[in-house]
Amino acid sequence: MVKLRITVTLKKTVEDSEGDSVKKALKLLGYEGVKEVRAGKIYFITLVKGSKKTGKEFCEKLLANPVINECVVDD
Amino acid sequence: MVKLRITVTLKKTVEDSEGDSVKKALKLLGYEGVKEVRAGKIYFITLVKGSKKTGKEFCEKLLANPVINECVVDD
Amino acid sequence: MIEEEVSTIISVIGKSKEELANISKKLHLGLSAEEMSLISSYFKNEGRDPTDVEVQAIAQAWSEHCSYKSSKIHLKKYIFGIGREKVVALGDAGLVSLDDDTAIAFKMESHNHPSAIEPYGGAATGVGGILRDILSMGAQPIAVTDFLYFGTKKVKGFPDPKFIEGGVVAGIRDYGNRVGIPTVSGGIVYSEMFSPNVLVNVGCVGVVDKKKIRSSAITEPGIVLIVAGGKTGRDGIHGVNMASAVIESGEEDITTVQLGSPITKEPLIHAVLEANEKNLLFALKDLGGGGLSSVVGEMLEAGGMGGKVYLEKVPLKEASMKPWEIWISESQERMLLAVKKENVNSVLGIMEDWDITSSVIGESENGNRLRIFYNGAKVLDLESQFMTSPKLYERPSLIEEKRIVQYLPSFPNNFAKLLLGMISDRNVRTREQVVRQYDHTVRGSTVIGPLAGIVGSEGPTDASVIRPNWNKVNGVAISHGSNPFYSKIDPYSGGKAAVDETVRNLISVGAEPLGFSDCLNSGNPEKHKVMGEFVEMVKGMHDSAYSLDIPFVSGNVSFYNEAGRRRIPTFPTILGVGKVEDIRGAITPDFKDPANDIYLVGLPTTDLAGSLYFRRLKKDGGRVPYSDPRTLKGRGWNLLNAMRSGTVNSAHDVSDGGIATTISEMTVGSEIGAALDVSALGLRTDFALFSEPQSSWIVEVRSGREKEFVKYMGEDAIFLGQTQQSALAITRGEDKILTVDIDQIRKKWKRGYE
Amino acid sequence: MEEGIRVNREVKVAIIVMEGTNNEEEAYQSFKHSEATPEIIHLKKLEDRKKKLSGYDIVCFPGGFSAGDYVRAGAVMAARIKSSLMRDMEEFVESGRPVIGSCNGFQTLVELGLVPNVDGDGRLEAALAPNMSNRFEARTVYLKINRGNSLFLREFKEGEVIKLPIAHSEGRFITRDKEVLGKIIKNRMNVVSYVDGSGKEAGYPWNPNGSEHNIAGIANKNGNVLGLMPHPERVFYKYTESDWTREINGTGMGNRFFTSAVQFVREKF
Ligand SMILES: Nc1ncnc2c1ncn2[C@@H]1O[C@H](COP(=O)(O)OP(=O)(O)O)[C@@H](O)[C@H]1O
Ligand SMILES: [Mg+2]
Repeated sequence: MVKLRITVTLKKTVEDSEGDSVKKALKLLGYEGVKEVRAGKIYFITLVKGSKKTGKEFCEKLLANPVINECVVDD
Repeated sequence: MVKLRITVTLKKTVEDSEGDSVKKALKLLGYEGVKEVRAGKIYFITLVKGSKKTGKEFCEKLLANPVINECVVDD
Repeated sequence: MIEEEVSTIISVIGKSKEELANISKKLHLGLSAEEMSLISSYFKNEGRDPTDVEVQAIAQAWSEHCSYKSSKIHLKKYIFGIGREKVVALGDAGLVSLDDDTAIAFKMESHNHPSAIEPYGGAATGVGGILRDILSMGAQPIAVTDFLYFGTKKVKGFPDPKFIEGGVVAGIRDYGNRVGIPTVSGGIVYSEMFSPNVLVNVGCVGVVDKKKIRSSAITEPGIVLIVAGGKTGRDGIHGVNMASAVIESGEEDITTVQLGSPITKEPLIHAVLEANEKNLLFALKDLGGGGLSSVVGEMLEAGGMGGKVYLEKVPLKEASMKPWEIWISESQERMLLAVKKENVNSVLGIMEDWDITSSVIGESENGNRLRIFYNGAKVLDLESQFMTSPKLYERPSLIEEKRIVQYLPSFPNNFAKLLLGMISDRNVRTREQVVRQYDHTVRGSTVIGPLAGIVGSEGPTDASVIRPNWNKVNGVAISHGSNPFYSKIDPYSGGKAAVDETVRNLISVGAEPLGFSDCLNSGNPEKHKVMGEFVEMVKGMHDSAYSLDIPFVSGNVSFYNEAGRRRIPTFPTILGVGKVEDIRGAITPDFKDPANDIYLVGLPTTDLAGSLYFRRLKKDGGRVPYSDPRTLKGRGWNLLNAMRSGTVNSAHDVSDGGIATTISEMTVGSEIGAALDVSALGLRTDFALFSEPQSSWIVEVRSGREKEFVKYMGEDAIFLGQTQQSALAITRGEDKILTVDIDQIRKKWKRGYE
Repeated sequence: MEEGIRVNREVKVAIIVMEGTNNEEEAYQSFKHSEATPEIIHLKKLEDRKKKLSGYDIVCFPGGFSAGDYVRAGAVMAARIKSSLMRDMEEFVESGRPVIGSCNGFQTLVELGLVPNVDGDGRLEAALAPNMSNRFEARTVYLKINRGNSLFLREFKEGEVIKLPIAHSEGRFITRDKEVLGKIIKNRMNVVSYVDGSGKEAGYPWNPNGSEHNIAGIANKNGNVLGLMPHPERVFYKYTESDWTREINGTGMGNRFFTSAVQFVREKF
């Protein structure tokens, strides 16, 4: 059994409205010291067999768009 | 500067429709060995100052609904 | 004079053509050597070389996307002059009249190139941009529309078509749903012709009190310029230049990718409309292609004014931006408001109330020069007229004479199977997997949406109807027409067919057509054949619209859809709006009751080129169906009168798959079938059932009103049979042609969904 | 279809919005056409104390995508209210005056702990999770009315089956535990439930999101707060119901929710 954690975020160069909106909300809740929020998606995937490479394939084929996303696979 | 990583997922007891649909999509792409996919959100938060405790407060006040979510803070 | 610290001087005076071309390339200006020479001689006259801000500004204004330099001559000749007396106003969107007080503002636009690179953001910002065009007229958006063309096979170096489709639909969904404007109409065409050149044509319709229509012209000095909405960033720089060239591969320059921010736009719509309602806006325009540069220039030029702008006052996302970047950035969700001095504080106050960033950035002046400053230094000083009037091209065109080869298919032996195949065809079957992801009831004014019929088993509609004012009974009908299959064979007839379909769809719901907007999709206009197709297309559109006396009030041209060495056919998507006098009389296609008479309004044809029937046989031959606008006008308006007098229960226009699929679709949203005899249609049975005659409808007549109906329609109505319970049965005199259960039809139509 | 004449006492409605709230127009019109006096109020004005809830008779949280629904539907709106005006909100609810939230407004009420609130301690007892279909669902649904003591449902017959539009991607009603669900049912707080055309409980797409016990809408114990995923404000008139061309007579289904509440205020306050 292989467990992968795949994190998909927006590239630094792409504006993150979700992150910005969380930042704004936290500020309004009184947290003045929030400098930056970047939001992303995370997938915990259990495979009968496979490797980090399989995870990379998932990024390419389904989970991320290379034009805007970064996709990190951890095992 | 403090950097927090906050991961919000559905509790194990709550059916994860997004995870299920990713699993289904991966199967359609020919990956038979996918046993389980759980999907979640991840926030990378930079604070001028604060700690893991501040992150926990973010979970409680905004990022998670305890009825369905789990919220993990890493620094 | 110009100081060097904040902007770079670009040396163009005395340079050779070759050197000028290189400068254009290096700075991503997208200008030809010839255009660069014009710039060079302009500055020779000024006695100095330009700054980077100046050349970038000119390049924006002169891009194909902003200037229509390859198409304008033809648009002027064929499109702009029609039905002028029916146009209420022209601008970022065009306006026609709904009633004494209200005008309808509408426009279609393509977002093809951005969507090919990043489908989600490309489609989302397409919706954002078209909403701003409607807002620019002071109008309240009431509907968003999307016509999409997806490829069916993977092309090396480009993303999978499934991935593109998912991204485009999600982008439209997430943007449209979040701004709270219903996405109610559109279309989807699947064809190899769109691999890998996906097309995303989006439209928006709005309404405005005629007394509150705003123009974008600044006609007085001392008018203050306010930028409101999103902040300005590096995103979207050189977007227009990109849309004016052929894409080489799937991955492109990152700075042009944007995702859009609907929750910035949503309050901006409210705030701008509130300011307009209170008569606080002198003029306004949206920031789209070319950014501040295009908009400030065009607003001043339109009113014969000059002006000055202070770039350091523009709210930025990134402090390190260079002046030229600020000036041409295409960051989303921004509007430029031109406001009289005494109203500035009120306008800023309204923005503040809605939690929107806004800032005064400059003002208009007498004269014809535009001057831009950055922290005290002058970085641009130009005649706005020079910027906004690029060289127009009458590019050479070649019209190919095609030989018509006839093709006669062998007579089908199983009509039921044939019909069910057509109903489940990708280009016919339900679009629920898409339209149910779009909120089509938000605003509580959707009288007819994309689906209608019994709850839980709805069928397709032809046009949507929105009731813009809860205190009135009239409605705005919205529909589209497009047939790239016909256009590919014959661009002239394809142009006419698109107009015909748009009008048919509007009449189907009981609406009188009022106006069109168009998205003209094409390839590289520098190719003579492509330009030839373009001219043929606009001629076809002209001939139809001229006969009908219905204006094109807005639109857009998208050339260079030629990625991966494959090019799309040259064809229009047309958005039409119409008026429903009383929404309580609006009509949907689902059959209403058994034992009612069914008529064909129209005549089947022997022209089958491009039809679904031939496409499924993978055959080509003969001509594409012929649309005669005079027939359309006669029949269509007679049918409209028959509808208004209450003789019609249900109506559906004949399109892909012909009479047989049309009738089948009418059974989907009801529990009712039909028993028909097609002998009266003449022709071979397959031609009678599957040909796609233009200007035709299937109509269920209200019981007891048959005579009246026939009186309205005269010889244009051919009796086919009656509605009945549960099955669709077609005969030809004594011969049984087919019998299918309507549950089976519904199942086939729903294929791939649920 | 004419605008109604104002009768008796003015009934003031606070329609609370922030960026991304986008159903306020139809909510506004629905109240206006129910002879009330609605006002659209930006949350900022309440936070800044420029407006106070106590000046109103009805509070309405309209649908939409407040703050883009980016964290979780309704979460940002609820967090802001909790941090700045929860006391006012609670007082309003305790006073017995009507509070309605549809769609995003329902999500906000749940996140605020104002419904179901079976234990009355304001702890979160429920959530609206992503639809089981994992996609946005826009369709008309059949709903069974279990009136309970909801003041919004006074004009319906017990057990009546009605049709309303839905349009959401996070509508799966989930309770904290069996106990909460049990109390909801026992107290007859599950006042609106998804059913099929014949009035029976059924699966997808009749239950469009996979809600527990087919719950589409829920009232608080006292009956003055109603949260529901469907949109009564979008079918105030018959002519915006999706199948009206098949069934032309009658008034809009949504109408009765609003007139019930406005009448209630006129009678009781
Ligand atoms: N991409 C889309 N977005 C919104 N509405 C759509 C889309 N595609 C189809 N529709 C709507 O669904 C209905 C049925 O579509 P379709 O069968 O293509 O109609 P037609 O054959 O009349 O062109 C129409 O009301 C159309 O406007
Ligand atoms: Mg049609």
